[in-house]
Amino acid sequence: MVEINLDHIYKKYPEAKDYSVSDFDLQIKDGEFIVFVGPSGCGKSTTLRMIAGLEEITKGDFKMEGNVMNKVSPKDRDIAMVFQNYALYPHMSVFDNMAFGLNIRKNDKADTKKRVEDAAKILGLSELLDRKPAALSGGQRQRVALGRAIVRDAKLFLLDEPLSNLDAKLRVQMRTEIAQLHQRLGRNFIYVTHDQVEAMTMADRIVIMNAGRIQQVGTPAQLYNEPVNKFVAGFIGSPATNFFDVKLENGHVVNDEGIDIAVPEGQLKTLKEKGYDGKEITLGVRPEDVHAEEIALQTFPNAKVNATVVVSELMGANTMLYSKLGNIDFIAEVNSRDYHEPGDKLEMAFEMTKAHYFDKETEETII
Amino acid sequence: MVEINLDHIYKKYPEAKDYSVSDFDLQIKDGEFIVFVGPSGCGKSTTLRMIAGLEEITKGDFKMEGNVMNKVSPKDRDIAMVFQNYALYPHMSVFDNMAFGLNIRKNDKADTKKRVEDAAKILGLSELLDRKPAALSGGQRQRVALGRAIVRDAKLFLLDEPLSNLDAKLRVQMRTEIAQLHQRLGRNFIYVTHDQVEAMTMADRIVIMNAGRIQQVGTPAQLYNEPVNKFVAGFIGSPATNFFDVKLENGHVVNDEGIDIAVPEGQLKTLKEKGYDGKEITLGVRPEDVHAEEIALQTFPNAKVNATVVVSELMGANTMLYSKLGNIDFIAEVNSRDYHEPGDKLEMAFEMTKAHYFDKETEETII
Amino acid sequence: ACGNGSSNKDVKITILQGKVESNKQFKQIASEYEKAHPNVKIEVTSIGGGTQYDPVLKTRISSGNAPTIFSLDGPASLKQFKSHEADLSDTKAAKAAQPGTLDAVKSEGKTYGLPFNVEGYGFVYNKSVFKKAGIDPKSLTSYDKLDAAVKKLDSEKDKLGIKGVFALPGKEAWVMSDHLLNLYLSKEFDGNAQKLYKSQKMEFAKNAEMKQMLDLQSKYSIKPVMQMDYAAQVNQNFSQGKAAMIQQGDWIYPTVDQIDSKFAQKDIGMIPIPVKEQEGKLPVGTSIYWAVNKQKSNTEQKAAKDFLDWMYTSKEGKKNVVNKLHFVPAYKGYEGMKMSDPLTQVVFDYTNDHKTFGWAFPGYTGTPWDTTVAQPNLQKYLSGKQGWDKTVSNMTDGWASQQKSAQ
Amino acid sequence: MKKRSTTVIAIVGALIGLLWLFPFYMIATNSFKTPKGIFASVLSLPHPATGDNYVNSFKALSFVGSLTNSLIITICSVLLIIICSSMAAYALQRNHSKLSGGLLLLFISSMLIPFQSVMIPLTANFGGVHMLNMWGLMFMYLGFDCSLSIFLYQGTLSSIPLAMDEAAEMEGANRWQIYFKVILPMLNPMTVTVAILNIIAIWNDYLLPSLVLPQIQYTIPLQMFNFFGEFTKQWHLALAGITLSVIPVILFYLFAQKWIIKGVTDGAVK
Amino acid sequence: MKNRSLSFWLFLTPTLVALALVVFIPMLEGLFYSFTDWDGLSFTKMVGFKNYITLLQDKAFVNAFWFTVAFVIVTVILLNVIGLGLALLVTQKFKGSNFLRAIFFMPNMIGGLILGFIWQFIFTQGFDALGSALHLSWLQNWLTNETTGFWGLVIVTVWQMSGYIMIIYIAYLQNIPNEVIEAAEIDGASPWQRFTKITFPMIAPAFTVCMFLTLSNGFKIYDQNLSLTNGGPYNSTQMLAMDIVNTAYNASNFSLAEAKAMVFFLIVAAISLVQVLYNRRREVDL
Ligand SMILES: Nc1ncnc2c1ncn2[C@@H]1O[C@H](COP(=O)(O)OP(=O)(O)OP(=O)(O)O)[C@@H](O)[C@H]1O
Ligand SMILES: Nc1ncnc2c1ncn2[C@@H]1O[C@H](COP(=O)(O)OP(=O)(O)OP(=O)(O)O)[C@@H](O)[C@H]1O
Ligand SMILES: [Mg+2]
Ligand SMILES: [Mg+2]
Repeated sequence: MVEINLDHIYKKYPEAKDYSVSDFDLQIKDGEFIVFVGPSGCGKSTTLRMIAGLEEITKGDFKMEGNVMNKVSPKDRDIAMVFQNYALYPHMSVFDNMAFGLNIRKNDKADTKKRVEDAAKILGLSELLDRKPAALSGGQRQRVALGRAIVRDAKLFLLDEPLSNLDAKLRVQMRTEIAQLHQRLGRNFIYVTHDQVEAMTMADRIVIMNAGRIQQVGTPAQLYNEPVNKFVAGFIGSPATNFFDVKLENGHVVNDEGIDIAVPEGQLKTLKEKGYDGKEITLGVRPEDVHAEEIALQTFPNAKVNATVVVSELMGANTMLYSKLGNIDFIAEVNSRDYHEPGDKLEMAFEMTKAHYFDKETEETII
Repeated sequence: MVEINLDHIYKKYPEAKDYSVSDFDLQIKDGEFIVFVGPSGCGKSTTLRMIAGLEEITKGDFKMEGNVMNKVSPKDRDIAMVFQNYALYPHMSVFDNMAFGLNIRKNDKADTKKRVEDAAKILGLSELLDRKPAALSGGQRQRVALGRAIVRDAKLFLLDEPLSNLDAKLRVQMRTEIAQLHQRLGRNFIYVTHDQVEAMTMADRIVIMNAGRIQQVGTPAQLYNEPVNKFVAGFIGSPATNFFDVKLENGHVVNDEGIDIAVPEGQLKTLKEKGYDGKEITLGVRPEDVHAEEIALQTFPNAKVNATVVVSELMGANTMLYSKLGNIDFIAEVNSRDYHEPGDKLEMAFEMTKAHYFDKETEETII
Repeated sequence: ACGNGSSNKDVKITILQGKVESNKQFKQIASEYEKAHPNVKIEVTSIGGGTQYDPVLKTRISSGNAPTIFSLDGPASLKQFKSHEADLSDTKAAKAAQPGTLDAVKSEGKTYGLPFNVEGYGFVYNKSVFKKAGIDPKSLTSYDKLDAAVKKLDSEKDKLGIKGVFALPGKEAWVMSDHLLNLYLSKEFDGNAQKLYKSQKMEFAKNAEMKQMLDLQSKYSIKPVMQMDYAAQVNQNFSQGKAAMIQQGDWIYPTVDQIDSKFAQKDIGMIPIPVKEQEGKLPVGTSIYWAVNKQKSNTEQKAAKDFLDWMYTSKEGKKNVVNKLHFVPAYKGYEGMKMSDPLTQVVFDYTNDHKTFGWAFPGYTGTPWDTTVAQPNLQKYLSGKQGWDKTVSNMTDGWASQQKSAQ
Repeated sequence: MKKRSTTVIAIVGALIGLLWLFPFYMIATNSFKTPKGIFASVLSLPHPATGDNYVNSFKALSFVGSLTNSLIITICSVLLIIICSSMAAYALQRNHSKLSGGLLLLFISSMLIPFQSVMIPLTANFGGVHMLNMWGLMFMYLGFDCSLSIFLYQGTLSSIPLAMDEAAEMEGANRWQIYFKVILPMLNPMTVTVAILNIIAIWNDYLLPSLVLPQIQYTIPLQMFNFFGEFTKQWHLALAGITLSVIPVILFYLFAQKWIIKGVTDGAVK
Repeated sequence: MKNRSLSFWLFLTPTLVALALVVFIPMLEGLFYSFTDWDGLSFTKMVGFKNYITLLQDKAFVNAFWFTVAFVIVTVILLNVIGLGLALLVTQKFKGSNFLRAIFFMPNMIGGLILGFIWQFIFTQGFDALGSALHLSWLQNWLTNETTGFWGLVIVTVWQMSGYIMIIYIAYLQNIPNEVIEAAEIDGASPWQRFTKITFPMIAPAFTVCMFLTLSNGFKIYDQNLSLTNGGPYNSTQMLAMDIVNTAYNASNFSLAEAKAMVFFLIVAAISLVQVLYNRRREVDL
């Protein structure tokens, strides 16, 4: 149960030209479940590895319970970690891989056995305890890597995409197990994932990174509803937010591709106050806020556009309509009952109360 | 452009007790895009590796264009492959990794350069062409592995979870690129994924496997709408289908946990014809077919249950309600507008026309 | 004198020899000969250092790369290479050889080897030490006189600036097993190695005398004797004036010269080791011989013999033997020549005065007895591991059993 | 804390290093002494110091010629050994059969045969086909030294993932290409090690070349042994000669050492 | 690679041919000669097992055998411990580690014969001086008896060969994937635990090789034996190889020497190969 401070941390690899992590500043509270998200190569693993003590911190301090830990060796940090590339011990059986950390700590043999077997059951590895990693499937290896961490009771758990190679069903199951583990132990968890569902459902707070810098830190709902900039808005939610370059004119946002939509009162006021009247801005609308049902068209009569469906993807309850508005591509996520064929031309309505506006230069959120 | 036959293929690893793949029988048509799905460890990679010629086929024949290929060495099969574990050449730069296959084939240098650079652009690796794999992030490595395959023009492409370590946005992008590549080249693709969206959107046909055996082969819609057994129904769709053990009595399915729902006419007739009247059966209802909106409750008055919300997960447009019906857990995916707090007790309605019924013993689909 | 009869045809002869020290000189002599005889090419190869010569010769022979002229060291190797040894009886050199020098290489009336040279050994002493102590080395003609002198030298060690009277190289077993032992065996076999080699029995009657001499050297030697090797004895101790005398032969001259040439030229001499009934006589003998390969073509053999004749009997050749090779000649016709250094001069003088006796020990060098019986037993005695009687009986019994099994 | 432990390690290392260096101190200092100086006191510093030994030794060794011979023989033999034995090791390691296990044992057991017991038949056979020269010698080195190299390579190959072969094979590379372009480069650290071990063995070898080489192809050690007569060992020249001849090897070693690096397979597989 | 495939054999051909021509055929000839009265040049008759019977009764051979066995046991242990220790030392990150690596290896760059001479001086003069300065009598009179001769040989061998063993260990140590070490650090393993549980098992092939090398070289050692003690005093430090060589050269009994060599080969091969087979079982493929 520790408080963790990352004070303006920088990392530059000797081989790299640029900083891989810059000015990373984060306070983690006792027992918090933090999720790192961000595009591939943005510095998530690097940050995790610095916390673990596997990479040297180029600049800045990493503190646990107020003590600077930069020079403390990994083994003394009491951290459990799932490596992105597993890093299993090739010469040990699955059992020994998972038991290693406990054996090192001279944990009672019987207890170790029990813990490993319990974990193996959860992970569906009970049959495979005697195998060497080389004789496992990709997902099985990943589960061993995960098992190695969850049998331990460390101060801090670092999990680097621990479920990426598992099937959906198992992933949901594991998600629950990890959440329960977190609750039971009350330790700090830092979790890296590319799966938005995982991020949204597991995180107390999400840290969203881009190109080595933190973009926003907040609860899932905050990130979803109040993205601080276009990057966050575009990253959170899948499919991504649709962006339209528009001009604010006469209380409408308009462009040459066919958008001419009334801006709701409250938003308009803010935009005008901030001096965007008559200026170019970026409008962001999430696919799930684009509607095609009759009832929605009626509800939002001032926010209609004429679109052409290019591809239509049935995804169970919902259908993705990959559509075109003039020359702009955008996506609408509609109820599958509203099925539309590719080529269909139809009216769609934007739910403008949920829309966001971004400065075109700085890409910061205006509203 | 080839036709591929997998004739009752079996695989047993020397170290393993059981067959890892059993009786795998599949005909792939010219230019088809096949997706393999199935739980971790079910034999997807093994099958791929047998097709590639990297694992010996224990029993059965693998044919391309009618010729048995079992003994043909991998290099003569003209197959491009993305390995699940990447298998990058650690001593070569990213560029050389991607150019290797072309250089081996004595492809024109200039053309190779162009192809690699094009691929790198698509993959967002242009800046990293001089790096060695060790200095890349996990996702970047995976993109190199993918790049190595897509620069080539092979008869058959095997892609083993090529996007698992990429962020959602990039994944969507890559998906499109792969689909376009498939269209452009018209080659056969076999694609392994755990991502249901990928499977649903990319596949001409999906092969769903479990424990080394094919469960069902069909188009995405077939698998979704007409699963042949409980496994398929439970596997396709995320979250998974909810299953309820019930008894068919007086045209209703009932159980002790509070289910008492009328079976629609057509279904009832079939069930009775097949002799399930008064028998125990399994009812399967997808989360997206569980509704909580007023209008739905009105539409399906005979299919209502009283549930308690345990956890409620906001996921953008929809919300998952992890709920309890008596002692049975189930999930409902409802519109986010119908938000419910954990602890709320409410009525929900099952859209029975979309429900499935399974034999309790064989787990085969009845309807 | 020059080779004839083959002057119209080019011929190449190869020489393989085991005296590395003289490698350079032989090459010079060979090229001198080539100049005078343009149709003859000579290639000299020398084997030495850490490798034994015999196996190299054997491999050269068995790989079809046999030399025309090769060196031999005594009856044992004479026997081994029998099939390759041409009869040299009719060479000028053989005819000119000093009496006795061919004994070891004669069999069935034929001569198979020509001696390189003769060598002699005794006590090589430090003139100035003896002078300072007031002892005339020439007077040490009996064991008792030697014993008294040694005790005197020992008592004045510090004054004389020496660390010990002797420097006995216990590590170099051959100093005992070959040279020292020879003093007390030679008579038994008339100084004839061939005779020893063929003898079934070894009496070793004078062993008590040998013990006396060995004990004396050991007792008054720089210590520890078992650690001392040739370099320690000659280079480190004697040449640096730390020992009054050492049991060695004229061959150490180049070594001493290399360390301190002034000392070598001015300050060293050699006296015979006093042995009863042989007082005043120096053991002189030959340790190495030339042989000509009879499996080579006649022309090549002829050219080889011509070269050897030229080397030992021509005027230029003789000069080289004495001045370049620093050999004490084993041949007649060198009378009146001056040897190049004081030690060889001593040997030459004794030879000319016929105050010598022969070497019997080449009769057992090259037999297993030398390395597996004589040397270890003497070393055991020297280091106090074994009594003298046992040592002697081991040696004589060992000889008998070896000779028996060799039949 | 980490700082301190590395300092301790460095000091311990330096102390052991001194112990290791002491004999070299003796070689180096004595090579500058006169013959008398050497035996007066081997342990002291040269007094007076002289460079003559080097000049004389350089001449006596015919240094330029014998260095050239040594270089040709060593480099060619080592290249031959590296290529052939890494190939063989690759074949053996990637084939899991009784046969390859047996072959490996055959190679390994050949290392146990005392050289002296094959020496005469060997030279006789090679002499019979007129191969007692540099080229024959190189081939003999291949025969004698390939086993150790195979053994060394074989152990390292197991840490190069099979996935590397598979990936290259999928891209259409044949065995030779896989070996040469993918596997061999990843063996670099071991190749350097094998090269070092073989170079020093061949560079210093005396017995075999003395049996095989004709005089014009004499190597440095062969020339060097002219300094070692039965009685007169010319240590002053020998020590200078050793110093001269060891310099190329040390230079090579220092240069090659850089290639023995960590993590050649990092980033290859997940 | 399938062993039925052409490439398998192509890859093996050069070394197999060389091995056969250079080692095995001559050895078989040697084996044949051991049943004759060969003198290195020719033989006159077959003698059956006479040479083998002789060698069993040859005390020198038996002595040499036990002396060698003792030597091998001591050096195998010391060389592997020190060699691995040095390897671990110089693979640490500190200034000068590369330099040290070179120093530890340097003894190998000089042939065994010359080193023998250098070490003689150290034993006879250096040790003596040190012994009298420190009043340690055991430092004096080295190489004058069997015990000091034995340890003298051990010291020289260890001093020379541990650098050799070291660089083999280094080569393998460098091959351990970083990530595995990192994982162990995270699991809380101390440096010693990392060594015993991860590093050492993962360099098992190196251990196999080094055990084999030290074992076989210990049995075959000759140069150091020749130059340091030359088997003396009184042949007490004569080892197997030297006994064989002396039998052949000094005693000119080549056929007996060949017989000894064959027996020697069988004994050493049995020990070493058992060792290799045993160790190989512990190795894993990654
Ligand atoms: N070399 C091997 N030896 C023994 N068993 C193996 C070996 N490789 C894989 N298996 C087993 O074969 C089964 C199928 O493995 P495979 O790699 O094909 O699974 P997969 O479907 O690709 O799984 P994943 O999604 O986890 O990658 C697994 O149960 C695995 O444990
Ligand atoms: N050893 C290295 N040397 C140089 N650059 C590196 C090294 N490791 C990573 N990088 C670079 O640092 C950046 C951040 O890498 P990191 O592994 O932290 O990314 P990530 O966020 O984990 O990405 P992914 O989701 O793909 O795993 C990347 O651009 C990568 O190329
Ligand atoms: Mg990462
Ligand atoms: Mg797989």
